[in-house]
Amino acid sequence: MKQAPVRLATLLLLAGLLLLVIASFASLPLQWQALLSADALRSATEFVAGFAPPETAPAFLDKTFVALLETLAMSALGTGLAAIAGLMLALPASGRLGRSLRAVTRILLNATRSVPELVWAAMLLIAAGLGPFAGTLALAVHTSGVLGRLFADALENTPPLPEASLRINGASALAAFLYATLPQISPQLLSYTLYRWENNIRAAAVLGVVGAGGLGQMLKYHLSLFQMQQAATVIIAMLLLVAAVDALSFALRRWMMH
Amino acid sequence: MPRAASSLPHSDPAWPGRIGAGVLLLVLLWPLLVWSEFRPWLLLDAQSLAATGRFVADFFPPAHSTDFLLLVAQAAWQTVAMATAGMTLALVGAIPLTLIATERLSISRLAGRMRWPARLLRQLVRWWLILLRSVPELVWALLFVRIAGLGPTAGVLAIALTYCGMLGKVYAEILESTDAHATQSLLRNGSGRLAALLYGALPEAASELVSYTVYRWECAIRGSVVMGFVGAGGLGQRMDESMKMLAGSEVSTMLIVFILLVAAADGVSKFLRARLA
Amino acid sequence: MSFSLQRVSVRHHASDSLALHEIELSLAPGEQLALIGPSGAGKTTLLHTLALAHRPAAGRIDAFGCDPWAIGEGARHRLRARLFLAPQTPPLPPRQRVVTAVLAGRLPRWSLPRALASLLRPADPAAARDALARFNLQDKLWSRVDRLSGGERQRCSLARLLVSDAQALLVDEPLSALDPALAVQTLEVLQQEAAARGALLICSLHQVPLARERFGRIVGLRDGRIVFDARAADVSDDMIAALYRDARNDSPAPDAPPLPAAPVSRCF
Amino acid sequence: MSFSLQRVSVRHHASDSLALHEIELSLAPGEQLALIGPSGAGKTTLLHTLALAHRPAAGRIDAFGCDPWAIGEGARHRLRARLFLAPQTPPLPPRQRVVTAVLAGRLPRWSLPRALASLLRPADPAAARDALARFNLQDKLWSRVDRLSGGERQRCSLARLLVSDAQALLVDEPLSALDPALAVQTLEVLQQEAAARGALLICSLHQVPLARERFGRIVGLRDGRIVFDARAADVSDDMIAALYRDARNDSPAPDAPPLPAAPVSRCF
Amino acid sequence: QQVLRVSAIPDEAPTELQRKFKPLGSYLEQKLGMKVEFMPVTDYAASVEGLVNNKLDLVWFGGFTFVQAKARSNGRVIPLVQREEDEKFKSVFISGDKAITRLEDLKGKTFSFGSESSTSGHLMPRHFLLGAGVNPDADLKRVAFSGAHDATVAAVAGGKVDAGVLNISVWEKLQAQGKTGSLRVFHTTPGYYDYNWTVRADMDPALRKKISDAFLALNPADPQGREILELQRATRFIPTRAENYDSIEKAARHAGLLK
Ligand SMILES: Nc1ncnc2c1ncn2[C@@H]1O[C@H](COP(=O)(O)OP(=O)(O)OP(=O)(O)O)[C@@H](O)[C@H]1O
Ligand SMILES: Nc1ncnc2c1ncn2[C@@H]1O[C@H](COP(=O)(O)OP(=O)(O)OP(=O)(O)O)[C@@H](O)[C@H]1O
Ligand SMILES: [Mg+2]
Ligand SMILES: [Mg+2]
Repeated sequence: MKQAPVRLATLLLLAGLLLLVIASFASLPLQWQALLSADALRSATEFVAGFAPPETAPAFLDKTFVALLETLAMSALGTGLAAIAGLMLALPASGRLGRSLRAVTRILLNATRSVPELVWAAMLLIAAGLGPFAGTLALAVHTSGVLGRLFADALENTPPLPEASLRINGASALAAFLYATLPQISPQLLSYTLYRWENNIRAAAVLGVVGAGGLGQMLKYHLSLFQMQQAATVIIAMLLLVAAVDALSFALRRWMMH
Repeated sequence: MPRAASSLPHSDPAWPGRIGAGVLLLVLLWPLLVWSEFRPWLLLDAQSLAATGRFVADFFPPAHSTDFLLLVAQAAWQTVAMATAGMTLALVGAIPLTLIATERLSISRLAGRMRWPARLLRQLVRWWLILLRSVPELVWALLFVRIAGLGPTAGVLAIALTYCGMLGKVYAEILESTDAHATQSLLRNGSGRLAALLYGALPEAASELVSYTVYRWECAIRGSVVMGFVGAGGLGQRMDESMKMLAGSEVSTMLIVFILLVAAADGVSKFLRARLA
Repeated sequence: MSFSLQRVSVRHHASDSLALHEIELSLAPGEQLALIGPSGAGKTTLLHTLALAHRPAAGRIDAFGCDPWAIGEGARHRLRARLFLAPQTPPLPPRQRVVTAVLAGRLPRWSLPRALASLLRPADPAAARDALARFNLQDKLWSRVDRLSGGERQRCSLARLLVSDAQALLVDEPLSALDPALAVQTLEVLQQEAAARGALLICSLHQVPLARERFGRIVGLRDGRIVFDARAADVSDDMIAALYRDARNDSPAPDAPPLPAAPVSRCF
Repeated sequence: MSFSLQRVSVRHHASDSLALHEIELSLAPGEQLALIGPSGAGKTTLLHTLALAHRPAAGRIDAFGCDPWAIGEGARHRLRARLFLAPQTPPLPPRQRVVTAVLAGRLPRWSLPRALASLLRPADPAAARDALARFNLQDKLWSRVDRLSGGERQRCSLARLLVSDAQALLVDEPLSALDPALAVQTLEVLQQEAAARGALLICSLHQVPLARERFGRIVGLRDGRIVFDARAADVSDDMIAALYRDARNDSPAPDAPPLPAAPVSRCF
Repeated sequence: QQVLRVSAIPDEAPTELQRKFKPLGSYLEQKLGMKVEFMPVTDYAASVEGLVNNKLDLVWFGGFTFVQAKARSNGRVIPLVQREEDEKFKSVFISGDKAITRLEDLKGKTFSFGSESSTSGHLMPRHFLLGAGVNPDADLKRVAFSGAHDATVAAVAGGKVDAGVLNISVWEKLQAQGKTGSLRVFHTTPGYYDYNWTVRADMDPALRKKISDAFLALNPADPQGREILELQRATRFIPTRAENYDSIEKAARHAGLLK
């Protein structure tokens, strides 16, 4: 009885990855013993205790609320634009419109997401000026690259039968995609989009640097000033926002799947 | 037996809901546009176009002095090493959490609702994952500076915790998006949860999981700005400096390194996905 | 070791009508039984209920001497390992290899490390091969399941049944994608296997002649109700015709009155 | 409008042996033909080849007067719109609604905006309902396809055929999940529809009696070769027995000599 | 062998800081007879946390960061030495916009501070702005934090913001390098105490003495001393005391940056 052979190339790659992991740990001067000391625990609890109680002065809460709305607007809009662009890029990138277009779009997607949000922010800052608009665009551009790639991979991994059968019957590529593959992967697309939205809510550094305000800038400000209680309020606001998106994601997926 | 022209079917029961959702979406969109000062025509303004042009022109040619390239090479390795170490730790934490959080693998959900202790545990894990990923990396970094001091340890731990939260959530959702049939059939025949996952969902989800994991690794490389905060160096820190100084040619060199790293990651992902079948 | 349903009703999650109405069924150990009925009658639902995959909306199940919905989750799950359900559509994840798909039938009795190891290198390919061989499919041992023809997939999912060690075999339309000769052969293998194990065998079938010829007992299901439950010898052509005739209220016969619940003729 | 295959051989992507060997087949417009043969014979592969889904490894196809593999991709794709393949497993994406799944049969003649709009609000639910009604499935118009029983899913995918306007209907085992009464009804609907359109109808079937009774021409396929291609009246029980007998070399009969390629008896 | 862990607030690019530190490091190694390790960070708060939590031994702080470290360690840090220039340190407000000539003109404009934790790039400018009746949080159109002094210049020169503020010593350095283009200073603040080298109070007094002696002994006359002092942009180092920074602490409380 012949065993199917495990490909040598696969073994080599896996060995290579293992080697990378080992080399990474070996080359970094990591100090684990510091983590296990009693001092570490004391120091950590002290740090965490510093956040209590969160600032609840009405004026500060108002300010936080405004920042929360700003963050919500920037992240939602940025993610929404990116989801649309990402889906449009994912179609060619998943090879549905031919091999050459696949290669070209993949390169485009790679480049867009290789450039960190910070760099996009700086570039768009010059084009769009200081403010939330530049932040929104920076998020949108970078996230398009990310979602485009995740969507494209998800498309490639979907069971092909329903779409293939529509194609065989003469439907156009796009129509077959819309009628057969989209309903299969929509929960996954939705989950990626909402998850990127969470990410964008936390994209503090970017939005702060472009003076776009929002929770990110507030957090950096208060942490830098060691105003831990104010920072705690901001973190809680972020946490609520992320939890709300997580709950939305959960509810939408449940609604879709059941 | 061709039927006589049937009376028109009662209308689409989902249509009012769809109209409602559409209207709601439009109503919500408006304040978003206002708050984010959404004015795309600003981009086409001649002056901003010129300014952008100047900035981009600055990117060429990329900086390529030997010193700088050496510096970048060293920073790139540091970054890759920290990203890899952080991801490895994140995976170690995320995999067990995923298994708990995945509802699809619940035995009690096979028929009807989950039992309450299972629901509670699952809910606790979900909250824990939310906490892990919604506490900003900067806060983790400050915490670990206190514990482990300046240097890569703090950075690696900050990555590990945040990414653990993200991986756990996304893995669970990927597993839940797979076709339920194979897994459920195994569970119904009495296999254990983990075994059912391995034999039922993994073949379908494996490519997606690999694709996402590699993508996260890329993110760890790009997100190494936080490493700079804690004095761990790396490309993120260099990029941050060059960006602040508007040193376009340096930025473009580093962007090229990023693009190469990302392309390499993409290649690994593609290869693994093709072979994992 | 016996199995019985007492006035069991089942409702699907997303549906507001009952898929099964007050089903009464008692099954002796080692019995072999065919389940027939028109499409949408509830055959699949009934087999799933027997496999403890649906919690009844009403009624009581007695499986191997206990009420599976009164005991704890863990105990119920151990009970499931004694049952084997082969679903109507082969539950084979794309991209998996046939050997792995078949050996998955062993999962209930494997420890986790064993299951994990077998994923890397199949633990008992000989057993999988033997099971496949009984369905003439041994050549496909190392193929990928999505490269099989329809009938090959179906037999692959039945081979999983052979490697399990369940005491009750619940098989949902095992012959639907098989040619006539293969259908007879396959059914024979299933019945031999059940007999050898002394296991209960329930097959839902659309091949009525085959059911009448090869099974001792036949249960006719329609609109979620048992229409008859009789020895094969006692099933008349009229009963069969009534079971399938005019199956949907709005079939050609105009203004047909709503179907009255057919009386259940129980023969033992 | 005719269709013919000349010495067509087909190899599956990942396989190194031929799935079809030098198939010769010519089909007149409006003809109705049953394709029978053991599991793994190549029925599905042949139907896919006719639907222009596999490029032949050798041989020539003549579809509606041109060689589809000699013309451009666009032209070939327009040709596909004149063919309709109903696959063996219903190609229904989970979570889609029945109405959308059925109306997908209209896609080849819809413009993209039309297709898009119909996703939001089904363009012609009445047509979908009528198509479903011919299979007694109109109640399920607004249900989700993953909440259908096996037979309901199969009929739903056939309803898609009815809303298309293809000139050649290639149907792969349309009756596998249907009860006997429904199988006859369903086949009748398919044949009526083909006759009304003047379309070519090819059904692969496992129900041999049904095939012999209701089709004028029967093609027997085995091991990727056409074993016979004859008028139904000319097909003898022996031919059927030979087609299915001993299908795999290592079936119970020991030391069976390798099967000689059965001579092709062409009758017209 | 013991190691002296040294860091500095990232008021300039960390590579620049590292370059500046190199000769000083080897000088200290030689004087103290122990290994000296420099760890650059990009976050001010991280350097404060590092010192307070015994992960750093000697840190170059700004006036405000020193006050923060003092508050966060309950007064258990000691400033050792400072540059002569730091006794009368100043910030400059810069702009490329000709219409801006006074602090009051900033109302309704976009403006960039340096880092949130910077004395000369944020705290003191904010203090003086408040003094001139300009509340940055309410009166300016939009406020950004560039993160570092040289970055502020880049931001203003790049047209990202109408005006900015940074410390005078970086400004002078950039001016000398010709990197300031058409920008000009429209306001210079009065002098205040700024930077110092700080250690924890629990450091061995002998070592503490050795360190401050090493700094005080730097002499512009000998080549090594000159190189170090030039890089540090100092004429010489002088002893300093915690009380010198009381006025900064007061300003911080006044501006609401310290609670
Ligand atoms: N998941 C579900 N949600 C809601 N209704 C369902 C679901 N599955 C099946 N049904 C409905 O329950 C009824 C019985 O379905 P079941 O699958 O048991 O029929 P069946 O006898 O197996 O039919 P077939 O021979 O076509 O497989 C059908 O009317 C079907 O539409
Ligand atoms: N995608 C594929 N890759 C490789 N081999 C395949 C693939 N699909 C089918 N085959 C093989 O080709 C042969 C013919 O398969 P085909 O699906 O045409 O059979 P079939 O006559 O339709 O059988 P069934 O009645 O079981 O559906 C079989 O041996 C099968 O294993
Ligand atoms: Mg069924
Ligand atoms: Mg087939």
